Amino acid sequence: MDTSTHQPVQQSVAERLDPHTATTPLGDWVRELCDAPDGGNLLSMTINVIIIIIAICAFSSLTAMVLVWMERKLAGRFQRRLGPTRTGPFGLLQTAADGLKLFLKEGFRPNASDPFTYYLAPLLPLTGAFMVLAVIPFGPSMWIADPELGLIFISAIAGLGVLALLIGSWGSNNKYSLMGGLRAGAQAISYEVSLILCFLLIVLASGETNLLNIVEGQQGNFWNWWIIKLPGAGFIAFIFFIITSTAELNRTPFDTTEAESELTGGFHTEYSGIAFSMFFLAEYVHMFIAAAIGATLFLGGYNAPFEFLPDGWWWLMAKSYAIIFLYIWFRWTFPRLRIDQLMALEWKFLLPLSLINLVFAGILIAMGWIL
Amino acid sequence: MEATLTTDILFYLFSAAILGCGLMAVTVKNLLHSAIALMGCLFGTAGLFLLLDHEFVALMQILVYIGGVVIFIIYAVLLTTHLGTRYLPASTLKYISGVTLAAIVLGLVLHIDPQATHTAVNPDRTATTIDAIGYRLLDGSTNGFLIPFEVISVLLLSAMIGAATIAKHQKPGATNDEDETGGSAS
Amino acid sequence: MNLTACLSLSAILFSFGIFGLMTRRKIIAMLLAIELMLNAALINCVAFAYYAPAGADTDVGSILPIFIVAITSAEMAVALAVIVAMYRKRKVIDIERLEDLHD
Amino acid sequence: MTTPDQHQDTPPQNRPQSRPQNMGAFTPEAQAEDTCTKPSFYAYFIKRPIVGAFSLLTGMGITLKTLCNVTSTVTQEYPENRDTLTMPPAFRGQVIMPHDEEGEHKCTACTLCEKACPNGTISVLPMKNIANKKVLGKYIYRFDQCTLCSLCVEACPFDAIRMGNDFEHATVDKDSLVMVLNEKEGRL
Repeated sequence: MDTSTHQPVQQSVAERLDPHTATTPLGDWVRELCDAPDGGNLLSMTINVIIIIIAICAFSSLTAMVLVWMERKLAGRFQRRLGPTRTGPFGLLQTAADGLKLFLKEGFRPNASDPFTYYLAPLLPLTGAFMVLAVIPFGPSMWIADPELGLIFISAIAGLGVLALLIGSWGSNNKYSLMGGLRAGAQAISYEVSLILCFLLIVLASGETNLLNIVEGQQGNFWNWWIIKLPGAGFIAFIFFIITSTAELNRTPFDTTEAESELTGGFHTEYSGIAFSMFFLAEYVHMFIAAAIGATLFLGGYNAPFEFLPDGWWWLMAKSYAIIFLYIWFRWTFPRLRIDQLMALEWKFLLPLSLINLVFAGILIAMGWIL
Repeated sequence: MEATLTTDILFYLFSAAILGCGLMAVTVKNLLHSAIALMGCLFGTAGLFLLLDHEFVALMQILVYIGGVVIFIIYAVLLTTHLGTRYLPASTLKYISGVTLAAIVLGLVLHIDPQATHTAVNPDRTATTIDAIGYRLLDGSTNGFLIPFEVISVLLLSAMIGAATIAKHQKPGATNDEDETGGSAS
Repeated sequence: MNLTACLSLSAILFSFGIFGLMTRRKIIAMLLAIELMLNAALINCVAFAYYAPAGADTDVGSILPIFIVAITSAEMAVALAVIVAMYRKRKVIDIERLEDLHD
Repeated sequence: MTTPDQHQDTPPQNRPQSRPQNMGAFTPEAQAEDTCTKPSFYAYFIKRPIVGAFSLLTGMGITLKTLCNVTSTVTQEYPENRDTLTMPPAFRGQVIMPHDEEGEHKCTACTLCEKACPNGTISVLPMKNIANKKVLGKYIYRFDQCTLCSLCVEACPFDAIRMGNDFEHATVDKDSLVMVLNEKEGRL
């Protein structure tokens, strides 16, 4: 295996956390560009931060564009349609056209709504998405921040996504919005429990909360991934992760929050123009993030499935997009759950089984019965 | 984290955020706005904890306080108020007593606080790792926290069950004696 | 940044909490004020752990907040459940109109 | 949702006997069974997930088959395939009156279609021919009022009119939608 690509991982956590010694290709280049005798000055740090911010913005908008196109195209194919074909080759520019339309639309606020909460809500989901994107290890030397408690950080930030829906739904002063917001709150709080239990299983198995170390612990062939390495428990946890993350993303079959047929769009009923496009963009960035976390925790992150293949960001992308395909597949196959069925699924089924699965995994690890 | 100019600036920024949001949280008329202000205050506190090298507490602050408690509060606000709900002003007497009590407590605490003599950071100190916290929590010896940990677990479970029981919606058909008396008293 | 600054910060926050608790009439707002006071206590815990002298047990600075947070969330869960149940029955969240609770 | 108590109040012999058997969870019996009897641990945690997962996988298999079967696409890219476009036989465009090679039609001006039309789209103006017999003079069809309900075609005893296939009716002139159907180029 090429050891040079894993050079930064050999460093201690303290060294990695130090922005002056963390080696990323771009960071090295910037440091060389404005060479400072003490190994890093304020200018190079500032440039680095600006580059990071631009990179995250560009990456998330590009991801959202690709995902929207992919969803529309796949939705068409699932329903014996063609999907977008007119705008650009294979309709690739459809999302750009839609985005342009949304940006040019009039921003309209209902008269009786509360301006502070109404305008605060669309800003929040993308903020959370950017914060989570910063800690995902994309490649052996491709990450922005690598906190020691990365997994706890992700679960903490992921829990904030629902705030935007609650605030925005209340601020719109619309009964459908409020209903959607209340549903979103109940759903997110409930399913977060199972989601964190899935994370806990990985922490239990790998003994790490640092995402990079979790990924490095799954090096080698594909049977070293936690989904297979923990016989049975890993696969069950992966299925639970997929279910709970679908619920956290408010996607069909758990889209009671939006529920076009009942709530006419739920929390974003009153939003239009650029505010709506913020929600829309964040929804798809969140989808990518959920898939990337699933790939990192269960499918070996950026590790290649076989030892002789080179590791790199392309594997994380491939795995993430496979999970995203699963989400899209779910959406266009399953009907929506009723809200009481949704709650019953979580509290009566997923939560007890997650706990049992956690105990089962603990027994497996204590006995050493892992591959 | 070493005390440098940067940390000083950050500390005062966070302090300003905490105090500003805290003041907003207790004075703003709109209940949801004060919940959002509380959220900002808790975020500032989390940042302060990061400055003070307590990453785990900072993340727990975000995870449990903001992600759990504040969302609960906002949920309760959504359930019990709506836009246009009347603001209930307190009487002047209450304002006076509130300000007086707050001033007395502040004066007392600020009188005691400067007597804390040890203000220098121990140069050998290391940040508490999550492993150390876990081992201490499950340590059964006199130095450990096993019994409080178990007690708090039971408390959380019972609180959860109790909350679910209290908030359980009474079916319209179901007759409950307490329901009847409670209804007549109001 | 030193210990006195941290303690003063938490003291001011605590007094804000007391002010809010006295002057608010909606129960949820009072809970919010209590939350502020607990937050001030948390700041104290962490600050004392950070500025502890050599040889002190600094892990407690991370463990005590765990208990505080757990107790707070338990309290909040029960209190908000009571509020919601009460609102459902009486359509009131004003503390001054609930003075007949002692009957 | 109905409460289980209501179902228990109803004696079983009062229920209609002709209910379809395979209504599943929608029958009151099934719902009462669903909510009243507590499912056993085996039924809830072992049997139901397996059966449920199997049915979900079946559904996903069907959609995946559709996804992979590229030829099953029913979308037609319209302006490109305009030359080869064939409408399905049941398509209802505007009402047309077929003429044979000599420009003759079967209409006898009986005005049954005019009476059948719910919103006065059709006006049949008869006239007398040389033998003093009533024949069709003008068959006026106001397409701008037509809902394409096809009642006139069903009312016609002579198969004189039918629904055509033409669907490109966009126009800027509303008057052009009032047509005289029995006109054929060069005749009348």
